[in-house]
Amino acid sequence: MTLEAPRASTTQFDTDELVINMGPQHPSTHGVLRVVLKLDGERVIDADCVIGYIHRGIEKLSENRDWTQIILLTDRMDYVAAATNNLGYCQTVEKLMQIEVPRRARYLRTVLAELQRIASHCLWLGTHAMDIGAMTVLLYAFREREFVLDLFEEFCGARLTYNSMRIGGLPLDIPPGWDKKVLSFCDLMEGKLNDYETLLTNNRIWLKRTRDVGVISGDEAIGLGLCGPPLRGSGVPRDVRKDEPYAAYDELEFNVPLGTRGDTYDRYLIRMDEFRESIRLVRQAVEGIPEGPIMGKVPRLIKPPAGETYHAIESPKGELGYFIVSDGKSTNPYRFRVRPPSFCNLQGLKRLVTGHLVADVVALIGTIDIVLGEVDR
Amino acid sequence: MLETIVVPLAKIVVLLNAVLVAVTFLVLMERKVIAWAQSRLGPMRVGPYGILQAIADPIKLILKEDITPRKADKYVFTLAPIMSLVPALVVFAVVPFGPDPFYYLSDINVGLLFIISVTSIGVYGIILGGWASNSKYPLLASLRASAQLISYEIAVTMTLVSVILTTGTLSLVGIVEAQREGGLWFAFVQPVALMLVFIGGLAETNRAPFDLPEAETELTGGFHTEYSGMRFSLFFLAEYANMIVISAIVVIMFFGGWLQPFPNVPALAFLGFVPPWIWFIGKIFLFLYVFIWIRATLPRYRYDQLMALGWKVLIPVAIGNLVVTGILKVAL
Amino acid sequence: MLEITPLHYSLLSAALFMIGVIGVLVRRNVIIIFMSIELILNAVNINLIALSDQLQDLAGQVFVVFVIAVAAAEAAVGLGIIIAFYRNKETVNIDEIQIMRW
Amino acid sequence: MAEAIVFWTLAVLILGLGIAVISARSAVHSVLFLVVNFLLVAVLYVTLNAEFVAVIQVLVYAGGIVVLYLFVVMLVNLKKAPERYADPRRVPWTGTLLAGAVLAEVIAIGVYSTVSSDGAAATGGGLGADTPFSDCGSLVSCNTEQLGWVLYTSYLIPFELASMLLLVAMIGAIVLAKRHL
Amino acid sequence: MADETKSQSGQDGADSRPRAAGAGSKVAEKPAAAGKPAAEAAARKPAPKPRPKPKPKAPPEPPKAPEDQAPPDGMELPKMVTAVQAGAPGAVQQVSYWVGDWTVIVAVDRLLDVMRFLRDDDSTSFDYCSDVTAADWPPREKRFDVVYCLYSTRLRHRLRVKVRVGEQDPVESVTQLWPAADWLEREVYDQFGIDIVNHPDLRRILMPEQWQGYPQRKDYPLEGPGELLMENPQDWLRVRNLPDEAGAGADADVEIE
Repeated sequence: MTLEAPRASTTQFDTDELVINMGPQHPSTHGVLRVVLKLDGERVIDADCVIGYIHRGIEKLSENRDWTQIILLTDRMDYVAAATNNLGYCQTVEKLMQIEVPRRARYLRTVLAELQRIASHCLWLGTHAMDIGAMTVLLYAFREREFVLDLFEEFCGARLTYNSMRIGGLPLDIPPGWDKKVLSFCDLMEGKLNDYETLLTNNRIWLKRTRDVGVISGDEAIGLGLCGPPLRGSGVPRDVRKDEPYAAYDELEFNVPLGTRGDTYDRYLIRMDEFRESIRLVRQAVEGIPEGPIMGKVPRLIKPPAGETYHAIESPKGELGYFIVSDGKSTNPYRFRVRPPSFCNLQGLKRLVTGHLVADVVALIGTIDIVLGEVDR
Repeated sequence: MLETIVVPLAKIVVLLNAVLVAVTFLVLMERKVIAWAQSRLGPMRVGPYGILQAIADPIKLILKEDITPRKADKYVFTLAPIMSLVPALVVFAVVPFGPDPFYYLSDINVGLLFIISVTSIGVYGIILGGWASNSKYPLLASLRASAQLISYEIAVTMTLVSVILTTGTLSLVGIVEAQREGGLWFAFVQPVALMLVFIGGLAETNRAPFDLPEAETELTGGFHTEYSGMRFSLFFLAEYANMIVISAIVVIMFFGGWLQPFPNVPALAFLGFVPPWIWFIGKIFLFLYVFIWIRATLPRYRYDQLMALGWKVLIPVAIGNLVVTGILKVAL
Repeated sequence: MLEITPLHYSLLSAALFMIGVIGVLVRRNVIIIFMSIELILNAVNINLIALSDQLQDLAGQVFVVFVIAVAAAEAAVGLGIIIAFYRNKETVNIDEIQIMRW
Repeated sequence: MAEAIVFWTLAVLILGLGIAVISARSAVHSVLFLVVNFLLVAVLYVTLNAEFVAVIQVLVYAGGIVVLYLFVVMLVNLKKAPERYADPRRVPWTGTLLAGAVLAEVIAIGVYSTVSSDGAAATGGGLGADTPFSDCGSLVSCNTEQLGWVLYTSYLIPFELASMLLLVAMIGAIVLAKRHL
Repeated sequence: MADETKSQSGQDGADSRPRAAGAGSKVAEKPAAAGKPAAEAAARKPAPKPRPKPKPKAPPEPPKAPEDQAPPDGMELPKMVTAVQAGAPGAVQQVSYWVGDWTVIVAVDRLLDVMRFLRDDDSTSFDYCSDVTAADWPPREKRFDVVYCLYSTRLRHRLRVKVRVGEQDPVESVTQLWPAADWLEREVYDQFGIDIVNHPDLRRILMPEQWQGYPQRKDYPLEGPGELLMENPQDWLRVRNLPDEAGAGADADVEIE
């Protein structure tokens, strides 16, 4: 498969340009994404993403909720990684209010965030492989994701939208024995990862479908604002956990896997490595959970002083940023803005698919790992 | 009268019913095998271990509303599933299930060519189905499918020629007899040809990893996106009947049809207590199992890669195999 | 009427041939004209096969094989031309295909 | 008797479908009629003991060439009636009359030749006595072998030329149809 | 239609709290509106008829945009800030520091200069545009803050750039510097109606193409009949704020749903 640059203009006589709508009802657009593809034969010459089908106005809505209630709304953005959304929001508010979070809570938050990354990557792996036709991996990955959901359920009672953090700490301490279960899950997951890799990593068809598909250079990826695995796949060492450490990440050891070629296969490998790094992080964090309180000193009425801040964390999808403005008077934010990683990554889709074939479009939608709830908010 | 009309008719009725029932259970088998591969149970609700699912599925399909899109070409839309199913069933006219004339409908001296040519007609069902739906995705899928079928047909035919070269007959019964006389299944004589025919067969039946014509994640449903109810089930039947056909061809050409393993080895003669048709059907189902197993394991090729595989790998290898077979035939 | 002689086959062939000729002359869609030519070739083939059977001479069948080969070549090149032409002029109407260059 | 029934049925169907091919409104329908026509012609070949040619007819014509036609029809899928423009100089019915004249001539020749001679004698240059299939008896039983033998002996050079022709046609078609070589 | 709108204005007047009027409003609003008696509520409605309706939330006094806090005395300006002050003289109007974030406030007409400098200069090297967003402060004459969050993947530092613009002021697009800004600016246009000029493809992004009004503005009506909101929310505003329905100032109940 040679990657030829999109032709500047098709010859004026060309007549078989075909415009097809992929989505919003399409099995592999991962929700209600609609991609208007302009095709020359099977080759994509232009793509336009139409989003907003599940725009719920979460930003506007949040401006009318009090600070604690918003945690619940953040669950609904990236609904496959609700805990990291909670984490990003709570940390932003803590930054605004300059609240010190106890160390135990920070460790637990790290455990939750990394478990969430495993769950989110499981979902990504399953759907991505399914898009490329490997249906068994989907069920395997969902099976393991189920274990993570069980852990979350035991921790906070919910399986999808956890509402699992509070400003200043955590609402609940972990149930007894939970840490053991987490550790045994880590052991299990490591074995299962080898299963996935057996099915995919050296599979010739998988290689053919992903190698050199959607190649993007590091500079271009930075310019396009890609974040998370798509950015690291192009070899840019950018991970918020390392660059601007939060929670307990500065006390834990982990590597940031980087790609070299910036193609779909690299992004796949990176996420597979991130599974392992997450497991490593979870192990370290669980083993290192200190004793102590789980809530910091938080005023009864949460009312940050007037001011604004932008705070980012590394969600499974990439840099999840919150820009929050408080007017210092009311008990709700004056402006609540989310910088959704899926949104910014989806922006790169047009660049990625141009010049590729229709079948690659689904592979590329899969590789950027979007959740439409987060794109549309 | 009895010999010329009643017996063949009775055979046709039995054969058609057997094929159709086999297809429904093949669907169940596929669901079960894939479920086990994916650590699931598969259908469990209808009957013990979901066995009656094989009956429930067709009933559901037949009872469903049969929708014709308003802008579809109505006649062609109805004709397409029939054109797709009929060739798949016609092929069974020459498939020998056993050594005696009792086990087959007819043994014509161009049997293999007959199978090849009749299956090549099946492509019309797919093209016309996609075209008559008057919808973009099915049209794209049907163009893909027909190009795929025609390309792989060349490779398969070319490979089968090398088998014909070994046997010197086009009659299917003759081919099996040749294997009995040679004492070896052709799988051992023509291993390359076996691989080529099997891969080509996967592609010709639109099975994974070549299931592009119905790649639901890319083209939503393939050429039968607009079909529902009875007409859809005809396409469905055709696909699975084609699987059986390809398995039957592979078994006849390379695995000795109804012969037991190593038919001339006296030590294995005790295997003769198994009737020939059981051997034949057993081998067919073994291959169907491999079909399903592959589907559960492999991702899907991309269209251009599939064509490249067909034209740049399979066809050259098939020609090379043919040349080598020819040279060996002359030399030995 | 009940005795089928080669003449019957010749007549069938002639009639099919005429249908093909009419198609070529009457229709304006190039593709259908091509199909009419295929009909003509088939008419010839019927004649050849019938006579081959009658004379017990395989030359007729050999000829049919060649005719089919030629038909395949003709279809490939002819349809290639049609595609190339359609791409440039967006028509397959033979009456609009009248200039030698564009 | 049986032969007559088969022949007349086939003849009527073949001619009817031939007419349908040239008169169908939609080009796709034309192609469909053409396929069925070819299949019936193949059946006619079988009745004439030309099994191999019959199978080749199905394989190459119906399974290959006509699919190509169908492809092209779909590629240039014209929702608008393709025949909207007629060259004013066109006089189709004269052509039809001419074709009728040709048919009449063929009939005349046919009738004349049957009346004047009692069928051409079977003086075929077909199988020499040295073919390995002399035990086959008639053409019926091992038609394919004999045809192969003849093709690869007496007609070897034309056969190879035909393969060259196909190669040239294939390259020509690719050059014509591919936009960006 | 008019009756319906009036009766709904009742409840709405009670708390002119902003509420997301997204695509779902059509369904969500109606049952809520049926509740309260129209007259009572209408009586409490203030009558700010001009378009920039006074801020929504705290009726007694408009929420002044909080000051951008100056860095505490003695705090040294980081190099990136001094560099931009030197590199684009006069463009930086104000430097602000709050909870660890540095912000420069830039004149809107110099925005592109500053941004280009920030991207290209070695001491700043902001090659990554994290976010582009805005905030609406209605009573202010330059009611919008357009905020650019920049990050440098080489030097690993962050800076926010802020411009203040009025409703009609055009803002130069930064897509030529960071292609990443494309969708982000489209969202700013979509949600705030800020005029971004020289943007390659300025269209609605989250809202439907034919949507009227800009949902993230503070004066965007939060409740009302969906059809009217869809067609013209400003009409709805006018209907709701008819002078004869004006009463005493609304109370500042911040009702949480």
